[in-house]
Amino acid sequence: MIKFENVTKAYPDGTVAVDGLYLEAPTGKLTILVGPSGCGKTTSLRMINRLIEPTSGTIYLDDQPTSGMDAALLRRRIGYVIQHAGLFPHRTIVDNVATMPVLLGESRQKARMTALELMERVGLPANFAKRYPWQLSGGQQQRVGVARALASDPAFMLMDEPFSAVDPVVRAQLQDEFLRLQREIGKTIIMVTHDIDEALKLGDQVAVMRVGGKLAQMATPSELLTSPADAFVADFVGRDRGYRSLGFTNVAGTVAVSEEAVVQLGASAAEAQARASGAWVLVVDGGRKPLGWAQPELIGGELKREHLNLSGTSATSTGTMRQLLDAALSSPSRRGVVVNDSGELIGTVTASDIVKAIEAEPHLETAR
Amino acid sequence: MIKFENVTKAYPDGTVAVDGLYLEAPTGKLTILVGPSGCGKTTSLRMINRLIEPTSGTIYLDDQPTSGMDAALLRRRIGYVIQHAGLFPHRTIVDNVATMPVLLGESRQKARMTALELMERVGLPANFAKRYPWQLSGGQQQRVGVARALASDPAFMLMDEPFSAVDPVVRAQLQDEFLRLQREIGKTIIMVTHDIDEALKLGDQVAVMRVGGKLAQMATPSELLTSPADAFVADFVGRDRGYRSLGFTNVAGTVAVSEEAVVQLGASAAEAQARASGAWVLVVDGGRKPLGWAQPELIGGELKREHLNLSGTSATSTGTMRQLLDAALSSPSRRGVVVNDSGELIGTVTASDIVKAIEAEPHLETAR
Amino acid sequence: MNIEWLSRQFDNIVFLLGWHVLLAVTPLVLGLLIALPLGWWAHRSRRIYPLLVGIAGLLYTVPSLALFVLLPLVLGTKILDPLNIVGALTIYTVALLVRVVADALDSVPEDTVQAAKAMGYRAYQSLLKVELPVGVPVISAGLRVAAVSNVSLVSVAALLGIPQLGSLFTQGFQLRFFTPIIAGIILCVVLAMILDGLIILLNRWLTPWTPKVVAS
Amino acid sequence: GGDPMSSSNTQTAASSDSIIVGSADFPESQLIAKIYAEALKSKGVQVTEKPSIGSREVTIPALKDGSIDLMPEYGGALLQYLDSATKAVSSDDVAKELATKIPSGLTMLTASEAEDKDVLAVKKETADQHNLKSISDLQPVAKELVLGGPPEWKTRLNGVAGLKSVYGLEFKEFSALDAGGPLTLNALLSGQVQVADIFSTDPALAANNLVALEDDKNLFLSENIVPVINEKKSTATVKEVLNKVSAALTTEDLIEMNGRVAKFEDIGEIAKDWLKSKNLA
Amino acid sequence: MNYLFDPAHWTGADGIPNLIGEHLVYSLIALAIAAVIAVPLGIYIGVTGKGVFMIAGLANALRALPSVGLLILLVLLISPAFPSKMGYILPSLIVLVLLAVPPILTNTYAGIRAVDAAAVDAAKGMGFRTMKILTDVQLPCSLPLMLSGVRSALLQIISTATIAAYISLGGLGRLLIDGKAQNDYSQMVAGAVLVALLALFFDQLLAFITRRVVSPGLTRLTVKSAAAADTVKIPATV
Ligand SMILES: Nc1ncnc2c1ncn2[C@@H]1O[C@H](COP(=O)(O)OP(=O)(O)OP(=O)(O)O)[C@@H](O)[C@H]1O
Ligand SMILES: Nc1ncnc2c1ncn2[C@@H]1O[C@H](COP(=O)(O)OP(=O)(O)OP(=O)(O)O)[C@@H](O)[C@H]1O
Ligand SMILES: [Mg+2]
Ligand SMILES: [Mg+2]
Repeated sequence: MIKFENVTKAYPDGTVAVDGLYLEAPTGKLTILVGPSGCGKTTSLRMINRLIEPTSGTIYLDDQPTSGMDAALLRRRIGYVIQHAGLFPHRTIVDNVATMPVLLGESRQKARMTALELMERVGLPANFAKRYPWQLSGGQQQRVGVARALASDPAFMLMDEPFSAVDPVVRAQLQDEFLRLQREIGKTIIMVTHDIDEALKLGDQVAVMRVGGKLAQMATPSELLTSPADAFVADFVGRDRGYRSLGFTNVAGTVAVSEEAVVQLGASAAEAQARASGAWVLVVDGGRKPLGWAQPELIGGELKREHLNLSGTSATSTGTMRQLLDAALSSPSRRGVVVNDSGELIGTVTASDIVKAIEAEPHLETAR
Repeated sequence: MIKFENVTKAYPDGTVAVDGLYLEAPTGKLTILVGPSGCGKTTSLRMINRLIEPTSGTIYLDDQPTSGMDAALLRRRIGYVIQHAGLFPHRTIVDNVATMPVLLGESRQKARMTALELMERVGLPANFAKRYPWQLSGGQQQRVGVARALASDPAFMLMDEPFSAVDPVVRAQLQDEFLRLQREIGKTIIMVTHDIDEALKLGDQVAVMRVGGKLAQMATPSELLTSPADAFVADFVGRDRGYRSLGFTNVAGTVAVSEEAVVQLGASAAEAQARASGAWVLVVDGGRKPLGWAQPELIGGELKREHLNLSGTSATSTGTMRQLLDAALSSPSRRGVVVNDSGELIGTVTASDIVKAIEAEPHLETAR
Repeated sequence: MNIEWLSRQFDNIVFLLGWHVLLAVTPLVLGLLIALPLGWWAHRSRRIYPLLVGIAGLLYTVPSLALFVLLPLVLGTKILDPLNIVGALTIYTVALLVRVVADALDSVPEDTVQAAKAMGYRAYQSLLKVELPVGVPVISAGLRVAAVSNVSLVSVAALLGIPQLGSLFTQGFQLRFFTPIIAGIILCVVLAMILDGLIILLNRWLTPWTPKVVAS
Repeated sequence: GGDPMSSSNTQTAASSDSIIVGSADFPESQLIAKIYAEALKSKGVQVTEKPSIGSREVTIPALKDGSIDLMPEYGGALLQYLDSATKAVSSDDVAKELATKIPSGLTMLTASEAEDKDVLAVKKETADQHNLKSISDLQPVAKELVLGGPPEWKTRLNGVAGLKSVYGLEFKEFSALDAGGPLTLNALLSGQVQVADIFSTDPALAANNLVALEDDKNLFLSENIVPVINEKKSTATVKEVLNKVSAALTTEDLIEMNGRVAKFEDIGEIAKDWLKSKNLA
Repeated sequence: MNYLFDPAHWTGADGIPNLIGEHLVYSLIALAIAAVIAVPLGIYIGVTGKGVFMIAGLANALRALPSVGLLILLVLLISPAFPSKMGYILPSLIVLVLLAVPPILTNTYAGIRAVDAAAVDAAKGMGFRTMKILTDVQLPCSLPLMLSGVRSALLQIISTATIAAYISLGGLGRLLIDGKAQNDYSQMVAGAVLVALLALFFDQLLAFITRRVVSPGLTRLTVKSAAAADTVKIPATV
């Protein structure tokens, strides 16, 4: 557990970066600090491992005040990942990852073994081991940064915008991998970002800070969406919060899935017409995996790939309401495709049914 | 109009960056080139003003092949905005903006006057005029870049990831300003981005390119969402395409708005209870602007600010289905707040009603 | 060129070359050793930096001959002592490298330094294991300049009668004889290029991690 | 502190079984030093050579601090170095005065008759044109002529000052060149200066058809060649060898040997040849 | 130091003002020649990227040339052909020019290279022609580095111009050479101090000029890039 108790940081030039912060990051959970640029996120994070010393107040690590500890020893207990990875340019990837174990006195050889395992864990091929940082893309460097912070198996991790240096696609990928990893390792993590999407996606709990270094709200992602503390938080969380909050509701049998008649590619127009309900028929492959929707009346001869409309997304029966609703809204037939975890068709649902299920569920109001 | 006719670019090292591209950017419209990194967007753009010469094929500017033109003169007809603004570090902001008019022979003084106007237009305060580029933030520099490209009032504009250097918040702001501006000035613009959100938000039409320099699809944003040409485009457009495509459907009277009883702050619990429909009552201010929802049963004494739930977004009656649905989904009462353009309450709608309206509308299928 | 004279003087030239190498390389090594802590100091303190760099700049403008003559006063050495040359060139080398070392340490990306600190490196560990190794390319670039100019400067000591390749210049001058002068110049340049090359190799060996780019 | 060029750094004596022979940074000094060295070697004395160590500002402190033990010197020049106000001119006066002025710890052996002194030289054409034979003859034309000499002449009695006070000569200009070296010769030959300080043993005098003007009022000191040695190294053998060399050496020998040096012959060979011819080795 | 305070030393052909004057004439002429050679060459290499390898090698080789040796060689080669002081002035100038070319050349080249590629691209995109890009963008932007090259070149020239005295020319080197010949130590110190002061003065002067002519938009960049570029000075060679 990491705890801030009335922590304030005023820089020598008078800027108050953090102002009377109380915050608790529970053990084994991922706590996210989010807020507009300059609100004191980085400052807060760096006070934990004492790269910055607080002006007043106390920070506790597992109930021990950090102020009395030897700074270097304290830091060795805490993994730290920074924005641009901050790799050592003069060391190979494997040696970068092995840094902490070696510093802690492990033999170089053993440390390298650990490092190689960790590299695999964060999705870096083993043949990267002997490369140098400049030979890696931004996203790959980020992974090395994460692996390096994990190498000493620290109980705590601090991450400062760890995925910001990469483009949106790679970023989403890194986030997914990281979530999977955290599920395995369950560290006590504080992560900084200024991207609310990232915060909502990753955080067990999210602390929203406002400029001036004050905490605006501390809540779980879904609480943040359904009960923003004030207009600043509501605004910061964004316009789509209704839709987004659906991302925290599981489908789990709340919506009845109807059977859907299907055809396969190569079917005749007549066959398709016969199976169609309304203007559209669902096309699946041999393994009952949905391929797309087709309009039988437009098929001349047999059903081919070019007849498919691909706009529909699909939802899994174990997924979220958000996916389900999108499947329905995006489907040209207005019937959303539901598949099981292996991607095989279960059936379809309509947006109306989904909305009914949503409306039936009480709004989650948190006591404040 | 800018037209690509079978344009191919192979770099000396053999990389084919653009492959047989046909593309037409209509006069007065904003055409967006989007695609994964390395798909040849920048190359295509730079072939238009001949910073790169095509290997084969012809590019037309208002039906005249560019190949026969004097390159420098051609470029002076086309505004060009590049990723990191590319400002002249040794010139003040106003002189940066005045560059083109001066180059075209205008007097320095007159050019500066124009420049000052343009700065205002892109939202730069006049006291920035005498500053140098390094004294501006990334987002401000971007604006200067846009102003500079506009200064000679060119009929054509090329923009290469003009908003990529700034954080998401400022970026959204720049995009909004830019949209407003383009509505005023109606230039023929080709803009490059690799952000599909930006493309969908800004483009009159969007050209999706795939790696290898081929055009995957050219369509309006809503077509792209509802009829992606193939799995690559569907994937690139993203998971939320059902919900997003609602952003292109106007509310415009399709959904019936019900009256909603309201209370004001300071009302008694009893009064609130009386007006409430279900567990929630809508609270407005003196000008009938919605403030939030409250649960009368939780009010002890009179209705105060702290009783408000702020999670609900609001939609305008002239807005999009996306806003409307989100208003309903995010509302704790499950009734979405609809306001007029001045923010005054019109009434509420339920998600069910909205979905019914959506389902009633035929899916937009484009002929291919 | 009088080849016959050259072959006759071969032993002598080798002897002079040996001294030249010694007089040029010793100050280089000493200078580097002294400049490292000074440069680190300048890097650490923004107040010291202009002071040290300013003093260094001033030292350059003192003509080397004057410095050669001045040094016995300070060092208490004999006037013919090669130590004077070593001392003077060490001063020049230090003056040149203080700034280079400071700039080299400055050139280490802030992220890297912060990462080291955050991982629990103590200040000296960070300096020795991270900052200095990463600063090697900049230091070696400065070292190259120092090496090359030292070779050229040593020859000035000929005017003081300290044997090295510069002796060939005075000798040739007295006799109006081109062979020793040209031989001396060529040997100086070749020696400088060899030292330069050695530093490049050393740099490569120490920095296998840098992208291979055109050196300039 | 103080002035390192007049420093009297006390110096631990070098090992007494070996003698370090130094020389100034011009060929003649190196040649004579070589002769000393070869002669000593042939008598079994251990010799280390440190040739070409520079001008007197360096060599005298070097002698004093023990960096070197033995140097060929020129009587007049050395005396002037030690006492810039000296009035001595003749060989005897110079020798006598030197003996009293020589720094403690150093001693002079017998001076040779061979001499290499400053002469004012002019080109043959100049001499013919103005009918010049002696320095006094310069009197009527000095104002049109440029004098070239070593930088120290600017202030020295036996330079510009003496030429004025003794001969009443005021030249158009004085150009600071080098001590009878290539600069001076070049300047004289190319016409930058018309009168120049050249050394009497310089073969260039003859080779370039220069006229050495007679020092009719004895301005320039006699410059007999004399070994200067560290007292501690001045053993009987050493003294005997060097005195024999000094006795055998003549001005003509010097001119002839300098001629060979100018043809880039090896100084060692020249020295050995001379010693052989005088039966000294 | 006494030497400096003797009024006798401040007048006449050998007076200190005269010596300073001569010193400056040699220095400035050499600098001008070096600039005329190095600036266009540096621009050419910087703009075209041609001969980058050559420049690195050449600059280093020039640095390695021992100026004393070179001066002697050139005097012996050149002076017989000139019946005047030219025979000495020319070799001195050549040596000084060779000394000054590398810093100006490498800095000009590096300055041009360091110009923000995006700015050049933008200029091209706006329809600037090649010459206009050079004069309006590349040159002004590379000015700080170029001037810092000129600055270190001038420093080197000033302190090395003392060697002209070795071959009988004037300048402050006379005090060093004459002081040595006349066994006058205070004269040598005076020479050394004057040379240092002169260099210091010009260093400040050029710093001042730099501040005046370089756009304030670039000055913030200068601090770092000037340090990063190869502007290291080389001590004088006499
Ligand atoms: N060393 C410093 N001296 C003075 N003020 C500082 C210093 N470092 C940061 N600040 C100021 O403190 C405030 C908080 O900075 P901090 O870096 O913690 O913000 P942040 O939330 O991490 O912002 P960002 O999202 O831009 O990274 C800012 O106003 C910043 O300008
Ligand atoms: N000068 C060049 N020489 C060789 N190949 C090049 C050159 N410039 C670009 N390329 C290659 O051409 C392809 C297209 O490059 P381009 O810059 O047009 O991509 P892009 O779509 O703009 O990518 P990004 O989104 O990363 O900016 C890439 O594979 C790139 O590596
Ligand atoms: Mg931060
Ligand atoms: Mg691009």
